[in-house]
Amino acid sequence: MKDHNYIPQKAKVVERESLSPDCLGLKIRFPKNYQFNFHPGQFVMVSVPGFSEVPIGITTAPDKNDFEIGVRSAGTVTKKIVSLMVGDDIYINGPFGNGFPLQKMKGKNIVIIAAGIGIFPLRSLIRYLGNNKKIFKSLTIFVGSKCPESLIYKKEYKEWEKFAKVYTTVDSCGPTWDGCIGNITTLFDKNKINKGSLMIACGPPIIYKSIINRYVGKSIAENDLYFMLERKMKCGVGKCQHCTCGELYVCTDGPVFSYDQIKYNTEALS
Amino acid sequence: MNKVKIAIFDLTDCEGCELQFIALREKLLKRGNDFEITNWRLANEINSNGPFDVTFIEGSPIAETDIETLKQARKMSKIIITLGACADLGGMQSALLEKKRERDLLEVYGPKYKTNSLPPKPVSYYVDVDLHLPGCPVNEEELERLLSSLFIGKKFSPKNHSVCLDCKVAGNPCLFLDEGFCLGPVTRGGCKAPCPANGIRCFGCFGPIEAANLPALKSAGEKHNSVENIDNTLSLFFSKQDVYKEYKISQKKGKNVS
Amino acid sequence: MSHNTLSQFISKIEGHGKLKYNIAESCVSVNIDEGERLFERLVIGRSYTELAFITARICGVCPTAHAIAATRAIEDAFGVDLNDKINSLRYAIEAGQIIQSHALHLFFLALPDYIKVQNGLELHEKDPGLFKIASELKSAGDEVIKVIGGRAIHPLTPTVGGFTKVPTKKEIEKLIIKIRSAQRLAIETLEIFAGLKYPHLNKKEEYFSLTKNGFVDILGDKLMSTEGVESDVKSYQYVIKEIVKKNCTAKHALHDGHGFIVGATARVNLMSEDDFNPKTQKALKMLKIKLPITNSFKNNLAQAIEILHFCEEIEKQLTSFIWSKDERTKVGYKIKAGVGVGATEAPRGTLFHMYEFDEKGIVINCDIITPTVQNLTSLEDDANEYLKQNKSVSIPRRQKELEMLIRAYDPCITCSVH
Amino acid sequence: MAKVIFENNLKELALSLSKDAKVFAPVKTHPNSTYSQYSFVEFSKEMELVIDYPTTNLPPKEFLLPPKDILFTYSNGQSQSPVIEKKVIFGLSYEDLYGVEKLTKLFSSPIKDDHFLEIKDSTLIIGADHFSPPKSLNFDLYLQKINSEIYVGHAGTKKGSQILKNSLFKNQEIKIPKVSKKKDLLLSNPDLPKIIMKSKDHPVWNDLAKICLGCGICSYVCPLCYCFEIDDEIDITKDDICSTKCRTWDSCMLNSFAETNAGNFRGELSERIYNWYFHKFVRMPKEYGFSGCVDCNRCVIFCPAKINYRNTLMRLVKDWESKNERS
Ligand SMILES: Cc1cc2nc3c(=O)[nH]c(=O)nc-3n(C[C@H](O)[C@H](O)[C@H](O)COP(=O)(O)OP(=O)(O)OC[C@H]3O[C@@H](n4cnc5c(N)ncnc54)[C@H](O)[C@@H]3O)c2cc1C
Ligand code: SF4
Ligand code: SF4
Ligand code: SF4
Repeated sequence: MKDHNYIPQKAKVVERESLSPDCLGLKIRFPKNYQFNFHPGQFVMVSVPGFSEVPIGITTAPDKNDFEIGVRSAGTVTKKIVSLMVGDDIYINGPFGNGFPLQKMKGKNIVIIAAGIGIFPLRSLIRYLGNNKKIFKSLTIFVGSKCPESLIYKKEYKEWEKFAKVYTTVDSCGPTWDGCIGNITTLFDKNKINKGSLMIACGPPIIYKSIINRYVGKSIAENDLYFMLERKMKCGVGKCQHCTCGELYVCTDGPVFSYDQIKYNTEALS
Repeated sequence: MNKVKIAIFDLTDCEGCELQFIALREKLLKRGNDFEITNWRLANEINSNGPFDVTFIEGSPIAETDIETLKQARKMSKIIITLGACADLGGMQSALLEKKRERDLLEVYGPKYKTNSLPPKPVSYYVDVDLHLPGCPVNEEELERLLSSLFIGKKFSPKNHSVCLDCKVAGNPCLFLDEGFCLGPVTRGGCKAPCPANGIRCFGCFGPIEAANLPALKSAGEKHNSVENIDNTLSLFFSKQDVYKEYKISQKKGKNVS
Repeated sequence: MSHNTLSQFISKIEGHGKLKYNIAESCVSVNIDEGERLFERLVIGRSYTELAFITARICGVCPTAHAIAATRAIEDAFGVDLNDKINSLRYAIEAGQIIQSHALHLFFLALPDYIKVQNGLELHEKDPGLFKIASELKSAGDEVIKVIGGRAIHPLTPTVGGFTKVPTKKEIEKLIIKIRSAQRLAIETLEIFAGLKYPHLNKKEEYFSLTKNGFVDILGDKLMSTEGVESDVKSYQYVIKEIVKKNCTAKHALHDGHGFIVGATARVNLMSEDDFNPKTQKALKMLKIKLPITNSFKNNLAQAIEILHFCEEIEKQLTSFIWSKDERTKVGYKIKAGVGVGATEAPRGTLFHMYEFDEKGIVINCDIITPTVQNLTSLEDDANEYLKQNKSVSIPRRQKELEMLIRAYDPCITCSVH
Repeated sequence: MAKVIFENNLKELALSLSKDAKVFAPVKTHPNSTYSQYSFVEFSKEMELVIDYPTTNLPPKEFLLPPKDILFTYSNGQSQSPVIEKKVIFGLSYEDLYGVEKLTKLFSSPIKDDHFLEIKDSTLIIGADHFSPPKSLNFDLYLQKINSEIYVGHAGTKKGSQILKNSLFKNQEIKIPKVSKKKDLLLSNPDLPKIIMKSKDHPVWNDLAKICLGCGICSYVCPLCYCFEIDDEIDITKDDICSTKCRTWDSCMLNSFAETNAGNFRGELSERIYNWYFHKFVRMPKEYGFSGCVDCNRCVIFCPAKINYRNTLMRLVKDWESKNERS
């Protein structure tokens, strides 16, 4: 039983899969009668007893009893999470955050930009759109990564290509890579996008700057451009203050923000 | 499960920090199945030459044998943890100016004396350090936190707040206000503020907090203290720290300007 | 780098020393391998207010002794008179220091040799009862320092003119109860150490201790020896001379060109039977312990005697602290230029601090002589004497017993190189 | 008819309440200190109550949002929330009462913090000051000081009226004066949020960053600073993982506060100082409709650099006004 909002729900790791040298995918299942509903783009607070909690995006669409997460080993807690085995307990609190603007996607050309582990939460959206192909007009996915080995979910590109155009690029590579080389902006140069598209990006803040320079005021409207922000978080419910950007809380107002929401917010896009 | 093999080496220092292990004795005995101390000169009759899973280094490397021990310990250990201010910061002894060491030795030992030692440095000057446990001496509870983290494989990090949090929570009167100076505001906390609790100002033994603002400390302290006294106190534990060196440089520049 | 770099030093003593035993010539020496921290230089140019804090860190085993010696030296220089209340509390914390250090040494460093265990952990496994005595006695010593000094290692409260903070009456009363129950453990400890079989060694030595009005006193003002030397603490430099030895970072102290002994044995030997506290007297009689002690191995026995004696003493001093009429626990003073000498009986013997101050209380000169420096000469002499007197003992046994002898001295090499 | 209690009976009142709960009351704990003489401590009979405290070391949030608070414990695969003990905070000043009121609101919406509210619900709030009782009735009981001897009791809740039945309160005909706190023109300036919002580039932040030590004291002593850290503590003596989820005080003045993989979002002290003001005077007003300051003056008293937020605000307001006049 959950008796106050900081007590997480116990769940189990039912599958685990290495996604890249330092990333792991986990499938998580709650006990039978536990209700867990979420929107694509929301995140959960994940904890293991003895270790603290960390915010982690959900990577699947809300269509099954289980859900998946992808975790990069970055520090204390994430290192522990990636060491979990099938059958281990894992503790989940949430879901938290606003999620993607699904309503606005109706009939639109959608562009998804994922750099590095930014693909984790966006995969939830891709899968959702894959399940609901009728609602949007077209889907373009730009994926960038350091090297071919750290291109996460590449196995699924085939599946995605059934309903989307997928373009990938890597910063550097060995001889076996025959795709595009260069950072993610290289893809912007090579592939024209439709004017009036809805664009959603997740990755390190630096790419947001190039996206703004490139598209705002040209092909994308300010309120059609969405960024996911990443901040330190301790509570997930708008109390601890770690995730604030000016007036906004990444945990409750975000993590998905439209550009016009944050363009004057000096802390959001710093 | 294999027992974690722990080694504890003391270089040149007062050996106070390692006594904190003895202070934890009953608690540690409960975990007898999880670890064994295979090298501890102070407490073991027979000591292994390694390899070790976790090695604590106490003291600052000064004597030739200290540096030997240190390098050999690094080779034989998976994790090196500095135990206390001497290992972590170079200790108070490192406050003496290196270029005056020869003269200092002459003053104490006379002209015929030859030394085999080098000026005191933090351990990290010679070898890579994986974790730091600050303090002079290390705080018992923090050592306990470190060990319990170690046993479950959680990364330990020292506290990030200033001593003032510990101090306020303990309900101590603030000595910065009452007596005009204290290093608490720029010193890493976790110690539980025993010094202010007992009426003496913080000497900074946990080392500087991240982004310690020493010039601001100086201007706040200057009203009731000579800059010389402030510098003296700061030098005790901070002398080998980058913030302190930067502060000294900015001081010099400031003087030249005025 | 040799493979045994990590186990080259004599184990279970404070600090780094190597035993050099030349079997062919049947002689030994102790090499000291401790880096010079140069505390005597570190304090130069610093304010007197920092001295107790800094010098305590010379030694983590007897920091209280250093803090008190430094404080007494400053008080000597400034001409500060303390009241009885302050003196009682000082006495109690210094005695607590002796108990804390002796208990650590006796049970965790020395005793394992006699009962053939490797370390404290094994002691716990093989003889939990004994371990419990050790643990409780140690924690009684810790508690005295914690309650009076603010924490168990590197105490905080001793300051020029008294204490920055004193415990409440309630806290003292609790401490008295704890120290009273420690007395029972101290008696058991004394029984254990009176019953040990010590290796053979018999050598006449000169023993020194601090005294006051002719009695051994850990906060005394006169130096006295078993050979009739008597001198004011202030002129310690005429009685005790430090020499520098080649390749040795610790100095050696001599009196009149020869070695001498300070510490538990010295204090006990300078006391007459009725100088001991009642329970100690009774125990000495009951256990038929003969004084003076002339076998340096039996320094451990002397330490055990002292634990009991000082447990009683602490109770006495704390009681008089509570009942004393004086109000102040810190007296005022004026900073003065001049020289001050402060001494105290540290666990291992007489500890001297000397400072010279300018008119602002800034240190311009400093000299510190630690107990181990005073014992080093005798330690080596004793070791060689042991070899002479124990020719029939097997070589490995001799090697082992030599280490035990060194341990019996409880040298603090850490202190000796400061 | 008013319920009246004499000043020399207040101590007895506090002690009578301590029968069923821990009573925390202001006491002169450090008479020799110039700045930090008073603290709220667990009250017992050998202590002297100081009902007119000028200020205390820590604000009453120390009991509602304790510096280290156990959210729940975990052992043998089970989570368990702690038993919350009953408390009384006795003798809160007018400002501190408002501090408690605002803090409670902060933890009540938009998302409820169940744990905080549980603590608040098991705490009895008893105010004492010479002003007329706050209109919001943010107390269980309020003791209005009429003169140096007499206090009149006002109940804010049922629990409060229960206490008024104590025989220490006498029924007495008495004229209760209307005393209201003077309006704080600086803090109630309606433009304040806007002014601060638009002042990120004002030189004041860099000026402050030159003298601020970044110690965080101003957060710890503020009745309305509530940012926190959460971590698990582990019990070393247990083989099985037995952990305690602890909430501890944090401060946005500390360098690591907004540090992430992607960099430190407030890596400059000037940015952190700006955020401190921004939270109190922009974010909080926007979120809750009130400012994050009740003018208790603690951050001014206890700042080692003697930084006074009022001077900062006044400078900003002045510069804003003169800029607007010009344009
Ligand atoms: C809304 C949201 C969704 C996220 N989704 C995912 C995800 O799907 N997969 C994934 O692998 N990671 C995700 N992260 C990042 C993840 O939360 C951090 O990597 C994690 O908190 C680091 O914690 P730690 O204990 O492992 O590292 P620590 O040992 O605490 O620190 C290691 C490093 O991580 C930084 N850090 C601490 N907290 C955060 C944080 N919240 N965000 C970023 N850096 C941080 C520290 O400053 C330090 O540099 C997400 C973060 C947010 C805010
Ligand atoms: S006494 Fe020192 S540590 Fe304590 S609050 Fe004041 S400045 Fe900080
Ligand atoms: S209390 Fe003062 S010095 Fe400390 S962080 Fe706050 S403003 Fe800066
Ligand atoms: S005066 Fe300072 S401490 Fe008090 S409420 Fe206002 S901001 Fe907080």
